[in-house]
Amino acid sequence: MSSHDSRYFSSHKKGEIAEWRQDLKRNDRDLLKTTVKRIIAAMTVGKDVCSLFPDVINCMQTEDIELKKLIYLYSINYARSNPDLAILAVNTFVKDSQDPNPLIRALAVRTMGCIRVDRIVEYLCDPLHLALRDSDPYVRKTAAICVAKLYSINRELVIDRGFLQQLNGLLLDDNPMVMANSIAALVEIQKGSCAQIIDSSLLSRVFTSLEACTEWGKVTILDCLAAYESTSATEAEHILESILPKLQHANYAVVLACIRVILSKLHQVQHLRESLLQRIVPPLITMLNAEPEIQYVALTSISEIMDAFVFPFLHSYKAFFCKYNDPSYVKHEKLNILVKITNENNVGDILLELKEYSGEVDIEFARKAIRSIGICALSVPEYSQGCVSALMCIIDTKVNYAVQEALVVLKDIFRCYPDRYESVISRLCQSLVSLDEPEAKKSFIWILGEYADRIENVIDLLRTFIDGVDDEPVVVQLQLLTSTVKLFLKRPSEESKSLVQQMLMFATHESEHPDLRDRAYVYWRLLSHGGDKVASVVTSHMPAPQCNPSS
Amino acid sequence: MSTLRLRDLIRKVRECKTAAEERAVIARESSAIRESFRNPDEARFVPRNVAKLMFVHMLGHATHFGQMECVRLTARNGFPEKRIGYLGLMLLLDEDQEVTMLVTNSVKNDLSHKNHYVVGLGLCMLGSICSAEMARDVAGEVEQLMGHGNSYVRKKAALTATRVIKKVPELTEGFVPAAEKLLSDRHHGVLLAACTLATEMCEDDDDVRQRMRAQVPQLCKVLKSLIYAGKSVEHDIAGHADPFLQVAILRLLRVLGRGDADASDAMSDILAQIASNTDGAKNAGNAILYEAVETIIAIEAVGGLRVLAVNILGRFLQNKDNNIRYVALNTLAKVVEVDMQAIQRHRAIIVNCVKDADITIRRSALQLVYGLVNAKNVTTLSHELLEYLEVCDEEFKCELAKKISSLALKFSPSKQWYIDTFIALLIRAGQYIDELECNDFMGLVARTPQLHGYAARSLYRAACDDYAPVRLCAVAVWVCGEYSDAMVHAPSVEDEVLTKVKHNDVTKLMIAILSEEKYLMLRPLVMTALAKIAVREPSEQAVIIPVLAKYETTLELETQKRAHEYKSMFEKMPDLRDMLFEHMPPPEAPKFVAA
Amino acid sequence: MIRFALLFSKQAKIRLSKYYVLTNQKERKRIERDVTSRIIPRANKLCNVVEYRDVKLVYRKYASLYFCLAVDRGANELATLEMIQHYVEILDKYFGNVCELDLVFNFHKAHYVLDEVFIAGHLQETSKKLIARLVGEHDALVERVKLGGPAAEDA
Amino acid sequence: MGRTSVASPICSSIHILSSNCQLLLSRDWRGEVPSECLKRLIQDLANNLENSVSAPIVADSQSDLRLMFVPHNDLIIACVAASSADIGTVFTFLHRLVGIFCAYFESFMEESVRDNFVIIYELLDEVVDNGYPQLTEPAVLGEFIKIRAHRLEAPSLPSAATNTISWRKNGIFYKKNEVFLDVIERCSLLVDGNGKETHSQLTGTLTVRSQLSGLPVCQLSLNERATRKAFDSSPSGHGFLEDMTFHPCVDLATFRMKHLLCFTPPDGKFDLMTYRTLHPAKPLININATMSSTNSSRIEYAVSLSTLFKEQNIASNIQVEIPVSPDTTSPEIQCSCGTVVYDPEKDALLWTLRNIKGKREFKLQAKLCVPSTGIVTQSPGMTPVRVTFEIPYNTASGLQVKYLKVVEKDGYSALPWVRYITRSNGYEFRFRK
Repeated sequence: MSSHDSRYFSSHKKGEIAEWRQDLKRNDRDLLKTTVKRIIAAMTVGKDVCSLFPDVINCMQTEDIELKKLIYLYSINYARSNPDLAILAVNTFVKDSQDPNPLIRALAVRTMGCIRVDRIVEYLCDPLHLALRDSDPYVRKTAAICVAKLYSINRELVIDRGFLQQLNGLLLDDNPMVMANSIAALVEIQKGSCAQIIDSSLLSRVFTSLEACTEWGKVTILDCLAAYESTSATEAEHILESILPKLQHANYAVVLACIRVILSKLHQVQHLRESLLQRIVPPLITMLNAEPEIQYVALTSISEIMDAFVFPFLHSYKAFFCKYNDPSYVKHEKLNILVKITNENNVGDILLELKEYSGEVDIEFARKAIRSIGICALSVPEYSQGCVSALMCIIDTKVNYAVQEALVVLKDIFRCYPDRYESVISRLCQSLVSLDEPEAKKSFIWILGEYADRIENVIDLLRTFIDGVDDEPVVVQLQLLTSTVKLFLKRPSEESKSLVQQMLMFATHESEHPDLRDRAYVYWRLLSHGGDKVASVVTSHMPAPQCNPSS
Repeated sequence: MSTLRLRDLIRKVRECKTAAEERAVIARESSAIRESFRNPDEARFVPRNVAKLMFVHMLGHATHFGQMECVRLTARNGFPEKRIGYLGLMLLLDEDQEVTMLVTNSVKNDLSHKNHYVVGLGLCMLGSICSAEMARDVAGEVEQLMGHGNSYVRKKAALTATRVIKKVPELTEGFVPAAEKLLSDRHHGVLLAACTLATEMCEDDDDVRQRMRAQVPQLCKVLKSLIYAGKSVEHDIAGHADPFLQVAILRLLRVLGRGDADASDAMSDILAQIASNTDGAKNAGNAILYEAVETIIAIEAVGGLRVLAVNILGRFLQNKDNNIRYVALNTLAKVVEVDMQAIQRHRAIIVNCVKDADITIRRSALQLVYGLVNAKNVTTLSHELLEYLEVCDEEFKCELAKKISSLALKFSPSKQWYIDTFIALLIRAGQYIDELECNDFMGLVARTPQLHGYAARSLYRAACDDYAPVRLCAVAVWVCGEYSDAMVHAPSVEDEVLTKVKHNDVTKLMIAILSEEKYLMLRPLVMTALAKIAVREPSEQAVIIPVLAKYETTLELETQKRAHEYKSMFEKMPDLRDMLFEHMPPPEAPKFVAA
Repeated sequence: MIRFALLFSKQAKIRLSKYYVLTNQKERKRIERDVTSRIIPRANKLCNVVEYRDVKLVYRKYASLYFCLAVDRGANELATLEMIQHYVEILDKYFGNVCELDLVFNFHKAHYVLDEVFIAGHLQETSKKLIARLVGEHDALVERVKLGGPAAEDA
Repeated sequence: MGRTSVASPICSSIHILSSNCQLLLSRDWRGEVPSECLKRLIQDLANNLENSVSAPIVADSQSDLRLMFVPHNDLIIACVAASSADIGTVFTFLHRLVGIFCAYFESFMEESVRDNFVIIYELLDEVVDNGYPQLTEPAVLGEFIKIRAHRLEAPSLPSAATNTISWRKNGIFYKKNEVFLDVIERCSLLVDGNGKETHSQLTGTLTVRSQLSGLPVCQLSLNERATRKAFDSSPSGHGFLEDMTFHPCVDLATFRMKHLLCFTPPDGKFDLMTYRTLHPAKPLININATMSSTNSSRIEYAVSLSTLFKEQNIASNIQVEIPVSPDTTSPEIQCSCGTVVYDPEKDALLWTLRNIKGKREFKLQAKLCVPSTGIVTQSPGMTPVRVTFEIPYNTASGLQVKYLKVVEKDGYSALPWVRYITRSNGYEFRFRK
């Protein structure tokens, strides 16, 4: 649009960039610093201040470390778009890498590694060699990481110039941070694989490092130990013995890494399996008191472990009950776990909780709770009666989505326990609200077909659906087809026959859905040629479904 | 209790550093306001409290408890109370609520108020919240006010009427005489309002339109006076006399001229004058030109006028201003049917616009390209669009995929080409192709026996990819299941990539699909396909029947039912099974597809 | 017609919102988030129209403020741009060199002005001078009552 | 937990966003995150927040990258990393990062990010290198990255930055050497609508504030009962401390062998040890709350509170938070003790009682009005009644400190102080059915 817009609401200064360029050229230290700060502020909010590159780089040679840091930061951001100009900065970097102050030496090496311009890399080699041998551990630890940076820009250079050997040497450095960073760098150079960093001979050395190392270093070392294939059961036991105390570390990342090591060695120490698994439970449960994100991590880990071993957690099932103010992702994870942990001893308590959740305002969560009640019924047959009663209570509430969800679940219970709960069907038919979800419709229509001989007004009910079949989604149409055929076979009459014909005609002549047409043609052919075996194929009881709580 | 001034509340909220702090301030203040409302001694604070609630509402917090107070304010006598009361109503109320009943009463009183500003307030509120019920209640008053002695009331009443007839279209008839009268009003605002109302009335009502056509000469006269009369500073924008009014008249003319040669003829002179004399250097001028072009295109214009319009659009298309280019693209899309040649001339520019940096431009260009496609250029254009589909933004893909799909269907030069294009589309944008389109595709394949093998083999190759979209697999499962015999035995066709497939390979693909979590919903489909394969190639039964047996106990109902039925059929009726699963009769071709 | 009008800052703070069609609070929040997040990141040179659901968002940026009108698909976008300018110029005249803070503290007044420019989602008056006079008279009417008695609008 | 062989850098980039998902500050270390990808991730994040899908991880649809975030005040601190990065490490680190910023800026919020972006960049540079966490001890960072220091002279590196004892610097001196130990226990409880306890837990923290010179070694001994479980590897061990974690300064080997906590404390305040018990003590306070509505605009509450702990103990600062509808007016309240106010900020009635002895019972009754033109936002009664309280001079678990000794090579004598307190931490009671 035209420029006269700026007349209104104008508060902005114009031509900042030009102004800053002027300010950078003035020999005023304080002004220089505020200007660079302004430029960085502009950069932070996403404004393009790239055009100032040569002017900013010009100010690089300064004694003021704060200013230096800012300019370094600027150069990291824009060097890649100005590779030619970035060369100008190299001299300063090389000079700074020999500064008496280790902080500045490290800063120079660190920044140079971040610039990722191929042409600068050449100049990095000599300072890096020196830095790796630096007397100050702070510089060495920075240099170790820098080798990994260099490797990602130019791997030949790292191999040719012998940086790998130097890095391997640093694994034995007596400073914990240097050691931790060297390991991290080596792992990265091996494309993130922790295998083969450690061999048997290094083990005792590694244990010492594990003690001395920073907490983040411990995580890396533990991950390497988890990847390490121990040569014997005794060695595995030895490793476990050494790392077990780390389960009590205050840093959750260390604890989790420690658990990973334990799980990776379990197969080698069968006789310790139970007690080891008992050991990892308490720290994981403790994490459920931490920040929600940490809880989430703990819950997903527990859930994964449970796929293999549920027993260690059985006593702690109450820890997975939801608090009303848990974030929804925590609640969902807890539900996943509750479903897995349910057995005949705890199902009563869990069911009460699930019922409580089924009335929550978070509809997604409430639905999942209702679904979980169904899964409980299937996984603990002894308690299925309780679950059915709970579901019937939910249906009595007449809350639309809850009723529909409960219906879906009840259908599965009917299938798994044939001839046990059919008494509720008439009550069910009475309290139904308007169904608007395909899954719920499907379930109800299935019930109509399956129990066609017991439901008084089944023909009327099915007819209402068939009259509106055109607007239903295919999944509902498919079920309607099957149920109508079943109705006809179970209650042959003129009425049911005309319903079947109506449905078959719709599916073969009005619908263009190939799958629905296929099904209809198969039924049609079956009904016309199948003779008396048809009923045994279509209406016979199916085997009870196997339920797998995880799916 | 709450005597905090609006200004102080705003300041307090601005001082909040976090949303939580803001919520707290608002919660406290809202509670104080609620208490104050309940206290009869604080009636004089109600206006300020309502003002605060409007602010609270703008921030997105609950204010429903203030609605009744707004109604009470409008029922008070003073203009200040009414003014803020009505504003509060417009902001805090939505017409669903029972409060609106009470509002109707007080607004009816105000519509007959002696002060025309008060009448204005009532009309303005009705223009903003007016349910069908209210519309019926106030229609008479509004109609009367259109003849009010004060132009301030007339223009407001005319525009409020647009809302009334929108809510209750049957009321349109009653407003016609008043509207006709206003079209000869001298006041610009009233005239503008009258044009707007007339346009709204004519758009959906043939009778009214027919009747209004009598106004064309009058409207042309007004337009002419606007163009040729001397400058009036009051309504001038960038050298154009009241562009808003010009645009409104042009729009009304469009509605009246559409489908009526006489009316069109009567307006063509003035349209030609505007189209050739309006200066397009500024936005205001272009707005007029644009409206004139739209009108020329819509009415029964003579050839010469139409050429003039298309030329203006050609100029627009080359304009540097993106807004102008955008409206040009949009308008050209409307010309497509009548004047394809004119547009083909600009094809290069248009195709380039599909790749513009601005999504708005891209979208309208695409719309236009869609109109450009014909049987001659469909292969090149859809090829280009398919390539673009790979690189374009996610949010754009859906629309693009739909377009390609319908174009391919409409103009396909051969069935083989269509099959290729549709599969290519499924691979690149499977998630955006809707089920009905897939059904049409499968129907078309079914009706083309000579390509059964070809289509099945192409789909088989595509479905073997680990990342094949679900939709693609759904189509592949059905086609490969139904035509596995053709797939294995039918000779290859021209230009086909040679693929040797055995029944066993198809079975393997089906089993692979069963094992993938992401293809869960395809399982029932696979059951039927497996049953068909087992019939087409009986040696496969040894592999397939155990698979059916496995799914006989799955929790998913439809899959279980099919597995169970099919397995029983194989076991209990060996003499019938071939007949049960023989090729399904293809569906009839839908009417709109060329056979 | 205009479905809604929004005025917001670069930080996506809503300064004024007016809906001419029924829209509940939840829906408004969603619209306001969608609209701001679609418009604010757009570069200056791009065109001033964004298609959104079944409407077109026509917007103009003034320094750090955005004015946006959502209009029907068939509306004249260029004329809509002029309407925005029309309203802004009136605001400018009314407040005297308007700035963002004026709108923050006097959002209700911006509404009063808006209601004299648009009604029922349509432009009602093309004369800036007349609108300025009308709003001025309303204000004067309020002032008069204020001096006369206690039942004044003191917001 | 399946991930065993890959240790990725934990972040490619860190971003600080406002609550409406506008980028405030970014630092990219590895150049692996294309800007379109970041845009997509942020857009998805915004959508998730809008639809209250709050999972703390957003996966990119078109690459292997994920965005992980923690909200803090009105900010979102996010990190983008490859999907192979361990989420446990990432979230632990992000929380640590928040901790560092909080330590630096009195409160860490949008404004502090805008005002302090230079310091934040500087900190990020020191805290992460190439995606790996480096120095994350706020105390040590504070030694050489200062907010308003006059920095003409280049600062020198503190020895602690690379020390083996990274948590303590050399040469600390106090005139009066003292060490304070607080044993703080937190109880949580959830009672359902039938009055049945569904969940109950007790966690404890030993918080130390040390004001000691030189490099002292402290020794702390706890009563036998408390520590037994830690050494009993058999699962049926009946010590009451189910799980303990220790500050890195604690020598775990000595603890295993001598059942003694030996440590060289950081200077100032820190958490020495945290623990959790498996079989928590009986409820300390019980609430019985009911809610009934006579018509659509009046709701009545009846709440009774009883203290179940020993009569000689005293609970203090008791506050009962009774959730009410957000558009409540004119509460009429009667209670037998304490004060009650309606707090619109929390949408609750707050019932405050200063000090109460054990084995007592108090009652409250309230009638509230709600407007009849309300939009029903939430069915009332889903949110439980909450109680907060503390009981000083007491641990609910029975844990006791036997002794706390300070040994230093200069041989000064130091005064140890020990305090006990039990607090509520989520004591919740659903309304009775």
